[in-house]
Amino acid sequence: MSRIGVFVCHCGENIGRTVDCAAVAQACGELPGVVHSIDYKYMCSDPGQALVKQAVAEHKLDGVVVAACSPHMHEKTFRKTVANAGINRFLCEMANVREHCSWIHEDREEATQKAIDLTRFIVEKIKHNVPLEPIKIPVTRRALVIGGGIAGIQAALDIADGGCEVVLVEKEPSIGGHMSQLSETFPTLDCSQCILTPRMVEVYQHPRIKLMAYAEVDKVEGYIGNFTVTVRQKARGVNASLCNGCGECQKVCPNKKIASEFDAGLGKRPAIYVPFPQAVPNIPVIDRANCALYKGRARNAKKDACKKCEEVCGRKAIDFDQQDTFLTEKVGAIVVATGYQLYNIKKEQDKEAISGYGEYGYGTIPDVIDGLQFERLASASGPTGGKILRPSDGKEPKTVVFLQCIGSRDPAKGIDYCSKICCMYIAKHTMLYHHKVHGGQAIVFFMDIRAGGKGYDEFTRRAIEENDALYVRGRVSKMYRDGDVIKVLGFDTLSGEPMHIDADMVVLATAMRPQPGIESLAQKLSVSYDRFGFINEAHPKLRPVETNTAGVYVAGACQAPRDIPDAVAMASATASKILGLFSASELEREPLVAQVDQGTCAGCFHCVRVCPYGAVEHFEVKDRKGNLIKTVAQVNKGVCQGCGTCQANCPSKSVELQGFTDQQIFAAINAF
Amino acid sequence: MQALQELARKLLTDKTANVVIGWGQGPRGPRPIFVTQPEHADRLIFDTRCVHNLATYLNPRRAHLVPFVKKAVVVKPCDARAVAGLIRETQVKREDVVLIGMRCGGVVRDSDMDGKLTEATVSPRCMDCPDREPKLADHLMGEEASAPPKGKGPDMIAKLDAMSPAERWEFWQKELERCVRCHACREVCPMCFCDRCIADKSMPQWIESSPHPRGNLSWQMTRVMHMAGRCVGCGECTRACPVDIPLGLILRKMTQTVEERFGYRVSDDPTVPAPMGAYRLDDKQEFIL
Amino acid sequence: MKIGYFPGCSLDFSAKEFDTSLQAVATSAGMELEEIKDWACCGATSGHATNHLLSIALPARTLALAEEQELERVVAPCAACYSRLATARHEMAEDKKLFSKVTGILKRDFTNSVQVMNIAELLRDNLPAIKEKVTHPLKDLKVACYYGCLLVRPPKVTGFDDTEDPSSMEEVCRAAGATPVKWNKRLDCCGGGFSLSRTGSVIRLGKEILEDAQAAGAQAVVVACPMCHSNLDLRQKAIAEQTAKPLEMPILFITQLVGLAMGISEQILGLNRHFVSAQPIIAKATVKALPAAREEA
Amino acid sequence: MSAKTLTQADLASLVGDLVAAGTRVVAPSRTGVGPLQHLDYREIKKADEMTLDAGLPKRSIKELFFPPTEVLFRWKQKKNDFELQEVETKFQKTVVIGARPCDAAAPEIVDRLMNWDYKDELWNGRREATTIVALACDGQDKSCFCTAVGLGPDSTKGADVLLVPVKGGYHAEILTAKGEALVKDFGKRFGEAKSADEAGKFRETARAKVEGNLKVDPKPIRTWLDGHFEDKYWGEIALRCHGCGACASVCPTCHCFDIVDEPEGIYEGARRRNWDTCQTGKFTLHGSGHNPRGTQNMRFRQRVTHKFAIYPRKFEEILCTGCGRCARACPGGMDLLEILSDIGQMAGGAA
Amino acid sequence: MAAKTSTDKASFKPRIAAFVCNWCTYTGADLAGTSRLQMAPNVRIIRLPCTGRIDPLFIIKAFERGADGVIVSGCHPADCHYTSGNYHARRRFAVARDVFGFMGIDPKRITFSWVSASEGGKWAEVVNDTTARVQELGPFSAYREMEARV
Amino acid sequence: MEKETASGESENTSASAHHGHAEESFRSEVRQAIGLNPAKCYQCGKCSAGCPMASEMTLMPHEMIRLVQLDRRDRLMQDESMWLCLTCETCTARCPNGFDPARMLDGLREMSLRAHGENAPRRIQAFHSSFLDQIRSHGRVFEFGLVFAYKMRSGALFDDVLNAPGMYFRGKLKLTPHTIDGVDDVRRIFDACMAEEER
Repeated sequence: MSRIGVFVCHCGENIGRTVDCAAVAQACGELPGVVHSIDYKYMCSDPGQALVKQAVAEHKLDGVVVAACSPHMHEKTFRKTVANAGINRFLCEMANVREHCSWIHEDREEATQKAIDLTRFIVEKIKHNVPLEPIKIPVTRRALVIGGGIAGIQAALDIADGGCEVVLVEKEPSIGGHMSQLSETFPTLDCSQCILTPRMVEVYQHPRIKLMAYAEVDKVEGYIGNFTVTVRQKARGVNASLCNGCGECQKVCPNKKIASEFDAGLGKRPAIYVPFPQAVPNIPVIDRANCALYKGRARNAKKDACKKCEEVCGRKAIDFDQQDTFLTEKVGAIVVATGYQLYNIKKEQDKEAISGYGEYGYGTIPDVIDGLQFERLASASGPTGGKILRPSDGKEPKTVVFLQCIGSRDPAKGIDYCSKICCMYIAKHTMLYHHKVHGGQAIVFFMDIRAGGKGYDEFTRRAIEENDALYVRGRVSKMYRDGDVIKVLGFDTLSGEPMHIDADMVVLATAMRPQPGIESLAQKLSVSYDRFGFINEAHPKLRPVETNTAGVYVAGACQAPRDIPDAVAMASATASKILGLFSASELEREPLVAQVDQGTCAGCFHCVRVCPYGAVEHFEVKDRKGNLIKTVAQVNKGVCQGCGTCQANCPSKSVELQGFTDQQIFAAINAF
Repeated sequence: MQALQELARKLLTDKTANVVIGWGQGPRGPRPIFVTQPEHADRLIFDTRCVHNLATYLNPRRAHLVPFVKKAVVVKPCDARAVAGLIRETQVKREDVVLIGMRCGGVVRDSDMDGKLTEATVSPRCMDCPDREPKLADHLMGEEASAPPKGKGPDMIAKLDAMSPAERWEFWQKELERCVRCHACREVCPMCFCDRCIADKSMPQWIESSPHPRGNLSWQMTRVMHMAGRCVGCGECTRACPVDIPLGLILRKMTQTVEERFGYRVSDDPTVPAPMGAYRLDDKQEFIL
Repeated sequence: MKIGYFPGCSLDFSAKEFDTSLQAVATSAGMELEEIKDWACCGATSGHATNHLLSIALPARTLALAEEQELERVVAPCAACYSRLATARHEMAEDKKLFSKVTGILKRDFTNSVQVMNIAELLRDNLPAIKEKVTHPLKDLKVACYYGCLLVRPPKVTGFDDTEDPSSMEEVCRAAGATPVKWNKRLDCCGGGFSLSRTGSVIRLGKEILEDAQAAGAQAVVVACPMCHSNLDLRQKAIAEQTAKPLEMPILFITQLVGLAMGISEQILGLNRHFVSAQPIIAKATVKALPAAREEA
Repeated sequence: MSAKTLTQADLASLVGDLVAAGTRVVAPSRTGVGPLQHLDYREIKKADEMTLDAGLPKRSIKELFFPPTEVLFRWKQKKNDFELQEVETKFQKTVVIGARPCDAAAPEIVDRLMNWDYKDELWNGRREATTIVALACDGQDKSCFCTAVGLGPDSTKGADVLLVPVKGGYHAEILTAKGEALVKDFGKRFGEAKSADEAGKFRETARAKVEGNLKVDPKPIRTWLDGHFEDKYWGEIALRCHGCGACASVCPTCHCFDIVDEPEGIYEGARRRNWDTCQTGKFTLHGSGHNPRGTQNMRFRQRVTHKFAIYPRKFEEILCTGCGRCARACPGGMDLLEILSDIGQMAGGAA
Repeated sequence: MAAKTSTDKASFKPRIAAFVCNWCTYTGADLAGTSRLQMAPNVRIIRLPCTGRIDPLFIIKAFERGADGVIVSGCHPADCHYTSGNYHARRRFAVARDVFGFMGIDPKRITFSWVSASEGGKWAEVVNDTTARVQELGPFSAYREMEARV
Repeated sequence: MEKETASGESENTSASAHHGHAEESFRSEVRQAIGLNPAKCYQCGKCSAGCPMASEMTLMPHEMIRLVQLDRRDRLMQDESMWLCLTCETCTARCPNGFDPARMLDGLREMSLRAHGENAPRRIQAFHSSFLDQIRSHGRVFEFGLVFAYKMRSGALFDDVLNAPGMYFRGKLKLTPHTIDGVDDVRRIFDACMAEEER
């Protein structure tokens, strides 16, 4: 027979006002198995907890039910209390008679009856609770960072500086990400490359960072503390261990007319290239889609068309036959920092809901560019050497129109959210433009100026007050090319005046979107993502850099639109979380995981199909001689997160989720 | 028929199979027989009275048949769907069975009837069966079959759907009142293969074992839920029910729901994943607030 | 397959040439048009500008009649009629309450199952048949395809072509051998229903449109709506009073253009009914029957 | 004993009289419509609910005395105290009309068991309250074998009154005191017996028809069963058996039961007696996990052996009335006639 | 008779069992509490980790135990704490709802809803609407009377 | 805190009777009547930027929506701008937030007419009523009759006189009306719709 204690809390007046706590204690005292039932003003106070402890000892309780607030509030508190009193903490449960009862009802009789019911459910449930011990898992003190932008760089450096090894995987040939493309950064107008390049070099030289550029995560298995990650090292066509980055190959490459990704399509690069001079690692890759040799091979040409790079390479580093290789890395934690891409106003979009902008010509007007392209125009290392010249004819634009919220805050085009950084960088653009083009007029169409950051609002004000940017509040309805100019049909909602502008160039502050392919990466990692593809954090306020999968963290613009300071702060936060995780050689997990009764399991493996975490495995039951009796399911306790979907789907009910076993729930329903 | 017998003889002679499970003549029409000797292969028959789903005998719970290991089974399309289900759910290894597929244009309601297939005699389960030949089979026999006759009489599902919930309740109470909980429906079902059925679980006992309407309702609703997306529509449960409860109605209703909502129809392709235990992000959810 | 035909009030008379040219083209290309018996006016702007329910119920009656004639699709050549029919269909499909209200008023068995098409959609969907019948391709004729508002807007109602960058009319003109020009005002409004009540606005808008078409090098403007036609053709004289030199821009219904390319007589196409004569450009565009050899190929 | 005549009209009136007198009347009756029609023994309120000419009902009359589930007692818990509530063992007076002889005989056979070491109050209570008016049978179909177990389509065993169809009504043989009482209480419905010959002819015809189905002698069968517990015959014959227990559900003499405590919620509940069958694997499963009847062969052997050897050894009665329901109900095509015939042949060969 | 029914209905207090997930609906109900949103007192919450854990048997058992209505509620699609438990639940209950309905259980007695942790107001609405709906349907005595017939 | 809420609520119920609170506001009336939520408009002005009639309006489309949001019924209903809408749907097609300004103006005009429509320019109103009268009496629009009736109502007797003969000679004006068979059907629809809208 059980020996259960019931403790009913008044929570001052919070519960006591509408619930007759004494009556609840009395009614529960009548239940079979309950040996002690009292009410008290503040159960969570020190004297309240002392009452619980004392009762456990005095009445030899083997179950404690606290009828008080939400378990989300104080379950930990009371479980600690009973543990201190010497019984297993999972023999303590809470009945929620505050949030779910006293606070939402006025009728005292009804509320009291409901409180009795709720407490009775828990009393019956706890009769089937069993002591549980935390699960201990060994930890591999090594982290994987996916993405080598500023967030990934920061996370890698912080973890490595903290003494743990890091594998940094970047899919482009060089780390640096979008930040390396920027001209200056708001609100200080530092040169982006000047502050970023040293950090990139630091990564390259760090003894505890293994940098894998031009590589992608192929497969992720395992669980917190024990991930096994397969990385695909894409074939560069260049032997990285031989190359010394002299750059001769790039000079001799005959095809130099390829639109440069780094210059956002405004500059050109050869078929064998490093994305930009400061690239890390400074090892070129061969762009096989554009290299004459590979194109020839694809056509089954008898002879290789061109081997100029191979001929000129003194170190014999060119390896045309190089293949993709797969490497396996063991890590204990993973940071996702894959960053963003910009909304493309073209009609062909990657998601059904996203439609492009027909009224702006679907990207057919050459002098309509996006923010990153403007960065390249403004950058001293850019295709124009830092001069603002329009792409179509190289003329200096005298009137530049900047449009904010392109894609952003535009549900009709498929994106509802605010991209957060555009207000700031457009203000920066107008300043850069003002400095570089004398007599030029910048006109900004905006909806709201969102400049909530240290020094941010001052920055936008400076753009308006001192740099002559004309801010027009309203959206543009249509743009079209008319001779030499772009007709921009807008409206100033502040004056009620139409604004029909003949612009020389238009810059679109297009929305930030997660990188393409993020969904498949998220699926590999079992982390959830929103309908735009941004990775979901575990809690928007209190667990902003964790994900729903233990051991996987998120930093930067792959979680939501982020500016540099945000991305860096998140990256450092993930590092601190991971270093915390790595501070012990074993980690403890709540034992609320599923368990299979291998005696009754029929081996249909419905559980394997539904498990979101791949935590259920096949297990062969053998007799003493080693003959296979049957194959059944087995739960990997390290991986299981305790959702219980397997149990609901198990036809013979051969799997039980600890803490929510069928016995426990059945008892609670039966007490209804 | 001769081809079937010859094949069975060959399979037994060259030890491809240790037993051929098929139909033979019994006192009340054709019934399952287990041929282990090549010389007995001529006992095998096949006609429209071969109603039994022989896939049931592959179910690993039939302990007395396990020792045969390699079994050859004569299957109609619905039986083949059951074999596929057993393979899909890892109860049977494909390489352990030889499937002798029979083209089928429907069977009569009971093996005891004369074999003439008419609107009045066709088994209800055949009426919406789309398969004329078992694609999973290793050997395909029999003549090209045409679609079975459409059954006569009112469509009971439509009739029940048109009723009010209270009327439906009344209907099923009358039927379930008769249930004696022998669980014959479960025992003959090829897809019921749990070592320990949930209905026999006692800690906790979700489903009351007593044959009162409450326990009976729980049992049937639970059974149908467990068959969701798995029921092959062979109708064995209905045929086995000693008190003639129209269990097939509930299963057919469930099958319709699964098809409407998830576009899934149970097939004899074991590689097609079942609809339950899977999901689509855009599954209809008009019933959820 | 039979296609229901809803001519609408304008085609019934003032834009009779749109009707005759459409009938001629349809017959030639093997499209079977069946007029909806006893159709009534769609209510046009006046309907939906003043009584929403009426603006749904009037087209709903027509759609119900089409259902009674067992037609699955209805073509409404007038863009305004098309818009009203398509909007009514869309709104009733989206709003079950509205649908039941309307069926209550109609007192007819009505399931709202008829599809509504416009002329550009109809011709585009029948391009192979049309191409086959083109005997007199309009080589060297530069045309400006004018969509106006209601053919492609709003997208949730129309949906047969891109709202901001449509191409169906251009495809049809190309099939007729003409060369569509790129221009900017092809989606702008001509002033539509204000032709009588606010002529000044119509003239202002028409001027902008025609000037843009002319600047783009168009020799004619091709329309798919009787209202656009009358606003650009009938009002061109008044527009010209405000321009430096006369515009002399012929306005052709798209069916007339296709009809010309098919070698259908100008009489049947009703080209003589226009205020701005199309004769000069027709003469210029080398209209010649194709050699028989092509048909074999 | 005595004989009477009961016309169709009088039988109908008798039903009315009985109902009016507060007696529960049970008779074969159809429920449901269309394809879902069932013929069962069930309580009727009016004579036209009765269907006497549609053959053997799907289920036997066993459940009138031994329902599929019955409450033995109820309990309530308060704190650590339990309060028990007994069930009623007196039952409403009942007359079964139209029981087939193979059904009527069954309770009398099972009476032996129910009054052997423990006198079952619930069974006996229902037996005492019930008068069985049997109806002679003209033979259902080829699965009937009542004559092979010492009964017949006109057997009077277990019946209080036997009705034999004659023109316009029935020839009624009054067999027991209960039968006499019925005639006495409703004398105006019974006329003078006048069709004994016609009834005799009916009985002869029926008997001849059934006898052709199976001719065996139960005695050598019993001997063979006693000596062939491990015979390979069981392994062959039971291959097709699903172990579903449909046979036991419809059997008039199968009487195994399971006792379960069924809580209603947590603080109260009932102890119940439910039908069980030796055909399922769970029946003999030990708590240890061991099962002495591990395979279907053993379970099926149990069924035959119990009916034709064990029960006769103990009570000198064959636990079978030859109704043939098991053969009709079996989804796997098991057939008791065939098995008895096989054994009969093997027994003959052995002897 | 009619009068009796109406008074019955008026005095009838529905008993409703709610099976909710810990992360969204339970927390949403907590929020309703902290926001002091008054609601009908008829609903008794039973907390589960995820809608994926909710078995249709829970609903059956609740009716057996005298519930007049049942609420099943969890995270909106894409919000599941365990990424996909709610999608599995959605399929499961889509079928269960039809099967239960076919057996005569009025679907109006069962409410399925997505209530996020921030939708305290929606939770109150679900509770009130369900209570009102079940109030209108009257007690589910049919379920309770089943056993009495044995 | 709780006390405030409790007392505030009870006051609210009585207050609403006096001031016509949220329940009866113009914006909720619009929402009710037209089925669009005016709060959806976030005043970006894209509608006004693309409106072909904006240059002739005193209130821009987005301003009209703003006045609804502000419950400024009178200011809106006294202005003729809503009548200048050509219903070309440009605003609706381009609205970034999925609002439907064109439909809203349709609805506002309808509301205005029900309140006697003083803001409707005489010519436009005259055109619409002449047009609908035509449908009502013949089932279709009889263009010559339309022009004639419109000119009588609007007083614009001599505008366009120049074009009439031209139209006639090009066969563009028919002088006799055609009345459809189902004209009674159409009239019934008119009556039902008018009655329904009155409610």
